[in-house]
Parts: sequence; structure tokens; C-alpha cells
Amino acid sequence: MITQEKYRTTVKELLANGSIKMAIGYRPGSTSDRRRPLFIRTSEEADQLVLDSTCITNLSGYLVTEGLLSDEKRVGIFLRPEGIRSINILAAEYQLNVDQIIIFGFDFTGREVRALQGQTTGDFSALLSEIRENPPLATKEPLLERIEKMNAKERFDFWQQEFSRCIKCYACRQACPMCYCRRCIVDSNQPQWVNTSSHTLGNFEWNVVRAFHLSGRCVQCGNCDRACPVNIPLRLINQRMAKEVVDGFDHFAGLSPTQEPVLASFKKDDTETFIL
Amino acid sequence: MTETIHNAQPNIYKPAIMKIVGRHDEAPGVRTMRLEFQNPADHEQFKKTFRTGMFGLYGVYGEGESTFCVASPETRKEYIECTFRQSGRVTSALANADIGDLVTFRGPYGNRFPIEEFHGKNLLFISGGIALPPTRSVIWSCLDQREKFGKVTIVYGARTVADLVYKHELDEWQERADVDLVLTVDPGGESPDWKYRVGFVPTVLEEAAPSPDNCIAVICGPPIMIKFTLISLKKLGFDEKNVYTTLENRMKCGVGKCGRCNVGSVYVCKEGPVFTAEEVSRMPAADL
Amino acid sequence: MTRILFSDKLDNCVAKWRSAGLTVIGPVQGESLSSYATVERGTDLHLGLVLPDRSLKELFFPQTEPMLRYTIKKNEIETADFTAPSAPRIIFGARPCDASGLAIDDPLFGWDYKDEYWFQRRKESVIVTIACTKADDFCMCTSLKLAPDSTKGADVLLRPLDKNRGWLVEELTERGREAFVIISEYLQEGSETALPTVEVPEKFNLDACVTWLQNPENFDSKFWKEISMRCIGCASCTYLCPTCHCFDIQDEGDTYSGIRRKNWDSCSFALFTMHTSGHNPRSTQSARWRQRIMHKFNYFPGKFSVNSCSGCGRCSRQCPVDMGITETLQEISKL
Amino acid sequence: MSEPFEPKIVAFVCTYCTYAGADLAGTSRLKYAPNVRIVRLPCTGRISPMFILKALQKGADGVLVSGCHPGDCHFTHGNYHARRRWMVFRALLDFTGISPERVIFSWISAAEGSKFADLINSVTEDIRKLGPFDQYQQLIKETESPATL
Repeated sequence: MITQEKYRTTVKELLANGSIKMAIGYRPGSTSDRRRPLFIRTSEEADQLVLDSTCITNLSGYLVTEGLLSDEKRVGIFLRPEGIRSINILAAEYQLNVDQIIIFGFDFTGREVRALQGQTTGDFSALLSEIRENPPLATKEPLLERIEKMNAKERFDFWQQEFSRCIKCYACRQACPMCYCRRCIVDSNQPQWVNTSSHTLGNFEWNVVRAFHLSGRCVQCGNCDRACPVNIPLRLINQRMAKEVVDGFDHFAGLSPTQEPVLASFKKDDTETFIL
Repeated sequence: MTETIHNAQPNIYKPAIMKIVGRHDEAPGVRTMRLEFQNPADHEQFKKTFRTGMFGLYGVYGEGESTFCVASPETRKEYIECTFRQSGRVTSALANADIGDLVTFRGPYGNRFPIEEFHGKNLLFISGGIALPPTRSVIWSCLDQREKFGKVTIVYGARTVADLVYKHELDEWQERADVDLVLTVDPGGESPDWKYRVGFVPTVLEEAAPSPDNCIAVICGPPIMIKFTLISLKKLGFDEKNVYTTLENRMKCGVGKCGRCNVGSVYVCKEGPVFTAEEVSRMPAADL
Repeated sequence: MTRILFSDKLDNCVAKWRSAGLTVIGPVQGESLSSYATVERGTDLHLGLVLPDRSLKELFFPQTEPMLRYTIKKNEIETADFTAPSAPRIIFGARPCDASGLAIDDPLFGWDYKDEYWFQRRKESVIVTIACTKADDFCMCTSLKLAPDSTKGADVLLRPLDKNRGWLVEELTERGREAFVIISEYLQEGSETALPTVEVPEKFNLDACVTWLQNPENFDSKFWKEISMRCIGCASCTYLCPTCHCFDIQDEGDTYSGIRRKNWDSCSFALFTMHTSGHNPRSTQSARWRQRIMHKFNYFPGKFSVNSCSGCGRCSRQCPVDMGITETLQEISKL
Repeated sequence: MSEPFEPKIVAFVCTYCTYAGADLAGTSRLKYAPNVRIVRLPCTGRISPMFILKALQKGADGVLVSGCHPGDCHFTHGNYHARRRWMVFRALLDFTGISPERVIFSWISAAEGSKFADLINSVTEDIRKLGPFDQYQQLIKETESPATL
């Protein structure tokens, strides 16, 4: 509660003195456990701001909305550590200029919300390194371990089962801050790489392609997983791929805005045990 | 809303097979193809239903279907002509098809130009660039029964001389005494030997100043040209009810189901594509 | 005196229907998702769900459906039709909102050109709805002038008795009567009273909203931009909607053989209306959300005299950013 | 159906090394299994994982990807980029249940004609032993659209 009040005041001040043109935060949703994204442009709107342990959506995707940052003005945004990492990746991929972003960091343990100290991405680098060393316990998934133990056939069947529910609504893509492409690979039809139909093959291809495109970029904010209307455990694939790039290339996505994207860089001594 | 059921096929998504019997390059990337029905039943259905202004879905199996107008007039129903610009997946496949190849056609769909109502009236056709094909269907439908109409004026413009389509027919219309053809290209688009006008269509139209008395105008062109031409026509004194245009939206089904061609409450595929300027003015401008 | 179907007879009924050649379909709670699915026993049905996650629409208009198979030979093209599978079925325990969704889409699939894929399935399905005694925060049928015991689109309506003992049977159509003749031996005459249906509070004033929507001035209202600012265009609302019917036609295969499919599509996608030239009539998310609302409550009723919304509330329930028809119409009511 | 199973393998190779190596195998009259359809690309850096998915979509039983040895790339480091991508993609396929034995990567230089022939032979044999890629072919079958490889 104190954090929320403090931030309301901060946002009002920054809006009043023109430091930011807008702040992106949360407000109450249609039920008590839901929060809606809120775009604060006035002091009245700032009064609607809420900050509690139900504010889980990663809002950073809104920053790449067409035209939002093109006027060079600054925008404030409420982010948890994953969100800060997404901002770093977006900056590293030249999708936004970090100088235009004021971060209102927060995190929670249980229902206790606390503010994170800092305003620009640089202020949080120590925190992010800390997270890298000691990932929160929540990232351990029993299901993931179960899948790892399966053989190829069982894994294939497991994922077929999951993907068979996919309806190709692309909510995962739309909810993902990293999926900012103007034209997604499924939208280009010359050639049509991925079947657009939502049969098992098309669903499989789509989910594999998306997972590949997020390898080394996903920060596990869980937006895709929550957005999926048919509850496919998308986070598992992305977690697995994140582990792969950490193990293989020592790359923890989103540490800093100048971090080189993992699949657009290389080391001459990268492992190649699998290459004949 | 009409309640007639006119399915030729029980499966409304099944196209007719067409053979390409002729093709002609009109302008860079723009091609006209003449298609003939392979199945007499499909041809009979087409003959029964086709009127000028209607459109169809031309397709290549394996690539998909694409919507454009039937460019041939209702007075010549032995074949279908279509003119398209090669730009997407389907039009590229169509452009790669050779004479003798088979393609598909679904249609004709939509409403039509009520040309019986034009009898005895003067006609003014205004068109820009690749939008001449739908107008051409009406022009020939009228010229093939020339005696029924009054004065015929055609104003046609394109960005450059090369972009003018149906050049051979433009020559023919130029030579006809009973057709008044005003040709223009945008400033900078003229070639050294260009002997006609230079200027944008609305400007040229105002210079030509056709009389609005007893006159029907048919305009077709890119949205921006239509917008300014309508202003010019208003200045010349045309009543919106006497101005016809066609809207071409993205379509997939052509039969009012797939939901993408709506402009406001209007299903372009079923209530259009032909509208009077008055009807268009009632549509939400932001949705056009 | 009314006829009663007691719950303990449900298993027998399902067996009976199945032996009469009907596929029995009903709400089923899967491991992580509930939907309408084929069942073999009455006990497989999960009739206690407020509403399955996925709508009834997909049994009539599947997310992807083959339409044509083409084979291209040297001088000819062979086209073979796919027809909707012919299998008589009974859908037991559909919610009244889902059933009305089907009735709402009937005129659309039938005007001028009749979509046989839809009507073939419609013809062969008996829909048995159960009046709702439970609702959640998102249910809004009453706001749409429907009710938890609406009979629209249903062939038989069942009204639950207390303690899950069974249902009062109200046969509404000939088709429904025929399906219940099959199981007549398990029906009993009785004079029980059904549980009252759930009170679903009215969330907005539909008439006021429609009047506002019909006013051409409001088409360009600032409201649309404000309300849809947080929309991420994910289309889950349209895909789960029991009445959204937009689709795409796609070819799969190569130059020699392949198939043409009808796939779900959504007005939330930018590409939905994009012209080849690059011009897009609905180029912003606010224009697309406006289209969705206008289409459901202004254009569609203008054509077919019925709102294209049955009040199931799935759009709000599943929205990742907590938007939905309810909120939009509530806000319009306030204007 | 009594015909013995012949695996269909699609090979994506770079034009400067592996394709030249294949050429050398040919001009040296080395015999190798005819089960491979070679697709030549400018560089391994151009070989997108999409290609591998497309090959599987069209009914391949195995996919071979091959290019210049590290350090030999005509474009100086296309193969280094490719190497990272493959590693990630291979892990992804493995995690989603496509056995890594069906997607094989190798470095073959222009001078290694015999390595090329040997590799093709051994890969063909390995995939023959694995049998047809039934799991994926089942998916293709469900689409109603034919596998056209």
C-alpha cells in the first residue's frame, strides 16, 4: 500500500514537471484478482493506479506501440525484474531508446509489494546479476523435469497432445513483448514457411518457430502462458530454451541494454560436439 | 436483402476451371488475361448471371484466390477478361501462368451498374491507373449498344505514360468520333512524344468541364483520386446520385460470410461493389 | 405433470443414444481445458461447469476444415469436394448462450449462398441445453435480452432439480422430441419443481448502447481509442466467441495436388483487411475493436435483426488485458 | 507395400564447401547412396531452421545440414552464426520430441569428397535403421494434404 501511494505521488510529480508524458501501470480489473493496464496521462488517472501482487502482466510490450516513443519524449512504466530485462532486450535490438524510459521498478514476495530502487535500466544491473546467480524458486517446474525424463517418442506425444488444443489465435505472439515484428513469419506467404491452418502439423510448426525465435530473448515473464486461451504450457519450452543458451553460450537474456543478441553473435570456440 | 438462392454448385466455395486463351501485357507488372470456361454448365451459369460491375475470385490452386473485377463487358460473355497487377502470391502465380494453362474462377458476385437506367443519358467515365478495368467493362457494355446512350466522355489518367493500361483500346476510342477521350498523365510522367494533357485527373476533369445535365458519371481509381474527383464533380454540379463508383476491398469468400470486406454496415461483396457517391458518402469515411 | 430425466439414468440414456447411432457430445473438463467433446458414458459429462472454456461453435464451424482437394494433371484439373462429415449427434448439456450463438449465425451462413459445411452439421445435431443455476462474474446473457433458460437454438431444454437429482424435460422442436423418444423408457412422469435459474445481473443498457452505436457521429468518437488502447490484438476473444464467424481460405499443397481449407480468422488482426496496395481500411487496433463492437451490435442486427452476441462472456473471461464486450458496453452506457 | 524402405533425406549445403565437396565426390567417381536431395545455398548462414521444418513438412525422413569448417567460411563467419543457431534449434527439436538422429549437421570442405560420400552413406544407413519418420508422417496425413517429397 505504501509503495502504491509513493508511486502515485512520484508519477504525479513527473507528469506535472513534464519529465514524462505518460506512465504505464495497472488499475483494478473486472474482478478482484484482475488488473488492467493503465495509461496515466493526468493526475486523476494516476489516482487509479494500483500496485499489488496481482500486477503480474509484463507491460513492456506497450512501449513498442507504433508512434509512442517517436516524439522523443519520455515514458514511465511499472516493471518487475523480468520487465526490466525485456526493456534491455528491446534496447539491444534497437526497438527503443532506453533514455526515453523511466522505470518504476517493483517486485513482491507473497503479497508484500516493494519498490525497486532506480529509474533507468542501468540502476538495476546489480539486481539483474543477482537474479542471474540466484534465480527465484518459482522457475523450477516439476512438469519440465518430467518432460526432460521422457524419451523422444513420449516427448513428441506430450507436445502433440498440448499443441492439438492450439487454435492459432496468436495470442502468445501478441502478448509477448519480444514479438514486435511488423510482419510475423506466419503472415508472410511468399513462401509460406509455416502452415497457417490450425491442424496438428500447423500448430506444431508455429509453436516450434515461435520458441526458436524467442531462444535467448525470452525473459520468462509468462505473458504468453497466461494469454493462451487453451492453456498450453508455453513457458516450459521457453524456459528450456533459456536454459540452453545459458548453458551453451553463457547468455542470460536482458542483462543490459548493450548486450549482444545471442543468435546474432558468436564465439570462435562455441561448442560443436554435435557436428560431424 | 435478396432471398434468392443462386448456387450453381452445392459447395459455394468450389470454383470453375478456366483456360487461359490469351494474355497481353498492359503496363509494367500489369497483365490482361482472357479466360474460357472449361465446363459448359459453369459457362451457362455465368452467362445467366453476369452483368457489368460484378467481380470474381480468380485463383491458382496451391496459391489461393484473389479478388478483382471482370474487365470484359456484359455484351461479350463468351470469355472473361481480367486485368491485374502482379503484387502478391496469387497474382504472381497468375502472371506466371501461360496460355493454355488452367486457373480457377469463382463468381460472378456482387451487384452491377444499372446500365438500363443510363439509357438516353450522357455518360462520363473517370478513371485512374489500374482502375480502368472495371470502368472498361461498363464502357464496352455501353459502346456495344452505342445508339442507346448520349454523349460518351472518358477521362483517363495514370502516373506515367507507361502506366496507362489498354493502350490499344485507348487508340481505338481516340479515333472513334462518338467517343470523347481525355487522356492525361501526372506531371513528370509524360514522355517526349506525349501529345495529350499533363495534370492530375480532378484538375483535368475540371478543365474539360463536362455538363452535368442528363449525365451519369462513373468513377474508379485509387481512394485519393476518388476523394478529389468527387469534390471536382460537385463543383461541376453533378448530383451524388448520378455518380457511380466501385469499392474494391480485400475479400476471401465473396459471398458475405468471411467478414472482411465490410465498410460500416455494408458488405461490399454482396451489396457492392458498385455504389453511388451518395451511398458512399453515408459510409464511415474512416473505414474506406 | 412433466417429464423428468433423473441423473442416475443419464448413463443409460447415453448408452441408448449411442446404440441408436447418435454421437453423444457434452461439456468435458480436460486436464487443463474444458470443451464440448464426445463422451462414451454419462459420467464423463461435466455438467457442473458454468461454461466450457471453448464454445459450441467449433463443432459446427471447426477452426480448420478442408473444403476442396485439387489434383492438377497435364491438361485438366480435378477438384473433389470435402463434405462435412455426416454423423447424427446429440449435444447434451450445452449452455443456453452457446445454443443461441448457433441460432444467431444461421442467417449469416444462409443468406443467398448457403454454406453447406455449417448447415449439414446443424441439420444433424440435436441440441439439449440445461438452464443455468450457476453463473460467474462474466456471464451477461440477461444484458443481451437472453436468459439463463433461453430456448433459442435449443431442441430440448432441461431444467435442473435440486441436489443434482435430474432435470425437467421441455421438448422444443420435433428433432428434440425424436431424440427423446429414443430414451423415453428412462423418463418419468412427475410433478417436481425445478430449481430457480440463476440471477444474472444486467450489466449495461443494451438499447442505450445500440442507440449510441447507431449514431454516425459516434463512429469517430475519441471513446474508441481510449477503450481499446490496451488491446493487444490477440484475437482470443474472437476465437472463443460462440458467434464470431470470420474465416480465411488457404491453400496447402503444391502445384500438382493439395487442398483448400477454411480457417478461422479474426477482425483483430491487422492483416485481415490489408489491401495488396498496402492500404488498410482498419489500420489501427481501435478501428478493429470498433468494427468488432459495431458489427456485433449495429451492423449484424441491421442485416439479420439479431445481436451477434449471446452473452456468454468468454471474451472478457479470457482477455489477457481484461477487456471485453461487457466493459466496452458498460462504458458506452455511461456516455 | 513390400518394397523396402528407402529413406528420403534432404541436404542443405553451402555452395563453397560442401557442394564443392559433393562435386568432387562426383568427379572422383565415388559412389554414394541416392537417397539425398541436395539443396545448395550461398552459405550455411543462409540455412534457416525454417528450411529444416519445411523439409520435414514435405515428408523427409532425415535432414542433413552441411557447410564449411569453422574458419573456412567464404563470408568469414557465416558458419559461426549458423553453428549457434543449429545448436539452439537442435535442442528445441530434441525438447519437442524430434530425435536429433534425424537432423544431422556436419562440416565438409571442398577437398573432402570422400568424407561427403561416406557421410551420405552412413547417414542413409542410420536413417534406414531408424525407419520412416512415422510420427511426423502421421501429422502430415492428418492435414489431408499430401507429402510431396
